Parts: sequence; structure tokens; C-alpha cells
Amino acid sequence: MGIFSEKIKDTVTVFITGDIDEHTAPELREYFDKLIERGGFRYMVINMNEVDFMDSTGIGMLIGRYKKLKNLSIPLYVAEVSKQIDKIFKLSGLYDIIEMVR
Amino acid sequence: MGIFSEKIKDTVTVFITGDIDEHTAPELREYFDKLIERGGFRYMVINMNEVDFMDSTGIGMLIGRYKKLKNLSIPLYVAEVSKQIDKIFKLSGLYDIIEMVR
Amino acid sequence: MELNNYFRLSFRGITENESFVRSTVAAFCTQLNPTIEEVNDIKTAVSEAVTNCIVHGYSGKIGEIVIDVSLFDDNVEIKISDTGCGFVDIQKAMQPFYTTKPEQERSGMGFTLMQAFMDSVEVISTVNIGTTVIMRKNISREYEDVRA
Amino acid sequence: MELNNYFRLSFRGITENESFVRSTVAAFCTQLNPTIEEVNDIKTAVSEAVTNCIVHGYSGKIGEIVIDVSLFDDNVEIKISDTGCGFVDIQKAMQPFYTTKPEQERSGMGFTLMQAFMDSVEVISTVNIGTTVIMRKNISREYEDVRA
Ligand SMILES: Nc1ncnc2c1ncn2[C@@H]1O[C@H](COP(=O)(O)OP(=O)(O)O)[C@@H](O)[C@H]1O
Ligand SMILES: Nc1ncnc2c1ncn2[C@@H]1O[C@H](COP(=O)(O)OP(=O)(O)O)[C@@H](O)[C@H]1O
Repeated sequence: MGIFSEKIKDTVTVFITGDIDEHTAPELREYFDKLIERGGFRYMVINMNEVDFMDSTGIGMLIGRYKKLKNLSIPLYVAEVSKQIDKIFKLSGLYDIIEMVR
Repeated sequence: MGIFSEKIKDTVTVFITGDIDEHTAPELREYFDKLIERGGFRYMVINMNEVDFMDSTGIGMLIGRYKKLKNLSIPLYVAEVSKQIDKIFKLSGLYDIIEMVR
Repeated sequence: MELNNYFRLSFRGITENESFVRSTVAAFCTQLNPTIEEVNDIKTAVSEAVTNCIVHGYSGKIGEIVIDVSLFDDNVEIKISDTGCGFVDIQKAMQPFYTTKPEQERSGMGFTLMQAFMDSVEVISTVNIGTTVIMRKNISREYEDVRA
Repeated sequence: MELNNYFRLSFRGITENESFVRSTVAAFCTQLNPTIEEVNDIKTAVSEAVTNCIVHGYSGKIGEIVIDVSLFDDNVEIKISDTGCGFVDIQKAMQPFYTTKPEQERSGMGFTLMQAFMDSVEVISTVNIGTTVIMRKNISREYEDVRA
């Protein structure tokens, strides 16, 4: 699993590679929360292009980040979601709070 | 596992793909023995470039084909042997009877 | 319905093993010629059940998890067991968004995903004895037949 | 020498499972950061021992094979067992080119490859009870340390 981010103007884009599961979630959470604490952006996009796998631990992790950002009035988006993860987003209603962007 | 062959002049080259083990050996044996029965070549080369795995069942299978060909005075060669299979050839002395060609 | 192949895997219930375990189950199921989507469904369902053993069944302690995978002509049965704490109200537990560990950011969607991605999910749980989840999925062999 | 992780896999002793089993053991061992060569050595040794259970231990009948893989700090222990026919003269069996099934084109090189590719090979066999092969291999963590 890997995670890195890139800021362009007001938007920070977070790229996750590998698996999002119970094993990798703690490190992902820590990375996101440090980034959010540091601040300096108005929008966050999570690019999922290189995510090989995600299960419901990922749903919980994403909802957690969404809540933190909502308190700061920062909207959260996702991009490049694979077919399997798209199914999970749809089933769990995640798209209602985390919109898909292109 | 896959196997096919190509005849150029006096030489038939057999290409094996995938694994050579107890599961695939029967099909390999059958292919070789039909080819040998049909005849029409003076040299045989086994190209191992696409072989992912071979264990000692492969040694037995190769010695068996070597013996059949020897009875017909047809020499057997190998080409493009991977590092792991090279170790197996060396350990078992297979190169003494089946020479490597380039 | 004939049993054609099976394995049983027992392993240490640590999160390091989650990826290994779901890949192992998926690799074995390829013997049924599933589609990529079917393989991914199985991986997700296995991951949910294994995570539950670690997070809920053993919560904090390390216990052993056992997976049985049985391949029949056109379907797979996957049984995942822990000998952890168990739980009482299975119907409640299976509701979407129901979780007893919201403080750990659990989503409560584990059973919902298992049910969505597999054809059937059966749960047997006894407090202080443990939990077993039995999931089944049909694998359509259409693709293979077309090529044959 | 601390045990860090382990699994036990029981499976049907059919040749269809050989590739699945050696890949599974190899995938698990990657937790020790082995080199590609070390992974290939392990795959070959596992394949030899599993083939022996199927071909010699159960010869013709289908039995169950059990593999235990234990990861320690810098080495792996792999135990492979059948409950098949067993054999008497272990020293003889371990000699290069010795085989009791030359008519099946067996090479008699199985134990020789196990010994060449692993650091130690121990065999326990009892007639009509079965055979257990215990193999160990050190995994040098040099490469990982360099990158770290
Ligand atoms: N193996 C288990 N052992 C004990 N309790 C379990 C187990 N699996 C599930 N549960 C209970 O069922 C609830 C719902 O599970 P699930 O739908 O997977 O959501 P989540 O894992 O996010 O809590 C859990 O919160 C837990 O209380
Ligand atoms: N699991 C086993 N059960 C019974 N006999 C075995 C077993 N493994 C090995 N043997 C005996 O040891 C001999 C040598 O084994 P090996 O070196 O692997 O060569 P090969 O498998 O080619 O015969 C076999 O021919 C067989 O007689």
C-alpha cells in the first residue's frame, strides 16, 4: 500500500495504491488526518486508479474522513474508481456524500 | 500449460509454455511421443523460454524422451533455459545428455 | 452436486494475513473458470468475514481462523470460523450500518457486502464459543462452454 | 527464534492442486522478503514433496495432504505430510536417482532437489502410517536492510 498527495491551486488530490483493508487502514487514516490538520486546501479528491482492492473497512475509513472534512466545510470527491469499488460505493450509498469527479 | 512445435529443415523445435510438473507431464509426454512417432526430423530442440516452472517430474519426462530419441539416433537439445531450471539441469547432470544450444 | 476439490486453511488471525488469504481463496476458485467480477466478489466477501473474526471475534487478542473452501460442479462454498466471543442477535448484526464498534470507524456494512456479493450467507454464532459464516456462490460456466 | 506467523493447509492430494499449493506457500513466504531465487527454490522443494505424497504415498488413491508453514525471524519451516503407505529405508530413498517407480519415468531426484534448494530436509516415515518431510530455509534479509 502507498499513499501520496499533490496540491494544485485549491485542490489536494490523494493517490492511494494497493489495498484498502483492515491491515492498511491505520496508515491511510494517519496520512489523511495529518494532511487535513496541516490544511491549506479547499477541496479534496481521492484518486482510486491504483487501488487494487477495497472492502467495508474502506467505507468506514472514507466516512470518517468525510466527517472530518465536513466540519471544515471541505467537500470530498473520488476519481477513477474501479468496477468492483464502484459496486461497493453504490451499495453503501457512499456516492451520496462523496461525489465522483472525472 | 501449452505445447507446440515448428519444423525448419531437419530440426523440429518444441515450445513449452507454463508449468512442467506431475499434473502437466502426461500431456507433454503424449505430445512428444506422437511427434517422435510421426518422425521426419533429425534433430530436436526444446525451447524453454516460456516455461514458468519445472520440477523433478520434468527431469524424468526429459530423460524418457532422450532415450526414445537415442534409439532413433536423434540428438536432443534445449534452448532458453531459465535460471531456476538451469540449476535443476546442472544438479541432475541433464546437460550431459541434453545439450544446451543458443 | 459433487464435491470436486477442497482445501482447509488455518492461520493466525492477524491483519497481515488478510491479503494472503483472500488471494489464496481466489486462486483456488479459478479452477471453476469464474469471471474476473466473480473472483473480485469472492475476494471482498472473504475479506469481510476474515476482518470480522479479527476485529470482533478476537478483538485485540490473536486467535486462529479456519477457512474451508469446497468446489462443486458450478458453485463454491466458503466457510470461515473463529473461536472468539460470538454474538447473540444475528438478524440485527446483518442490518446495513449496524456495528458494535463505531468508535473504530467500522461501517457496519460487512454482512451487507457478503450478502450482495455471494448468493447465500449463513451465520452460526454462539457467545464464548465462536462464529461461523457459510457463503455460497454459483459460478456460471457459460464462458468456458463457449470456448470449448 | 520467534514464530511470527504460520498457516496450515489441508487439501485433496490431486495433481490439479500442485500449482495452487506451491504458489500459496511462496506467496506466504514473501512476508520474509525473500529474493526471487529463494522463492523459486521453495516452490521447487514444495512441489517435490507434494508430488511424492500423491505419487508414492497414495499412489493411485486420493488422500489428504497437510502443509504447515511457519515463519520465524529469518527462516521458514515447511512440513508436508501424507497418511499414505510410508517407506522403510530413508537413506536409500534420499540417494540421487533412486526411485521405486522407474516405470512411471520418475527420476529419483526429488529428495536431491529438496536438499539442494533448502537448508535442511528431515524425513519421518512409517509404513502404513505415512510420511512427513520437514524442510527449513534461511532467508537472508540483506536486501531489505539495504533499502530500509
Ligand atoms: N466473527 C464475529 N464475532 C463476533 N461478532 C461479530 C462477528 N462478525 C460480526 N459480528 C458482529 O456483527 C456486527 C456487524 O458486522 P458487520 O456487518 O461486518 O459490520 P462491522 O464489521 O463494520 O461492524 C459487528 O459489529 C459485530 O458486533
Ligand atoms: N511420501 C512418500 N510416501 C512413500 N514413499 C515415498 C514418499 N516420498 C518418497 N518416497 C520414496 O522415496 C523414493 C525416492 O523419492 P524421490 O527422491 O522424490 O524420487 P522419485 O519421486 O522420483 O521416485 C521414491 O521412489 C519412493 O519410494
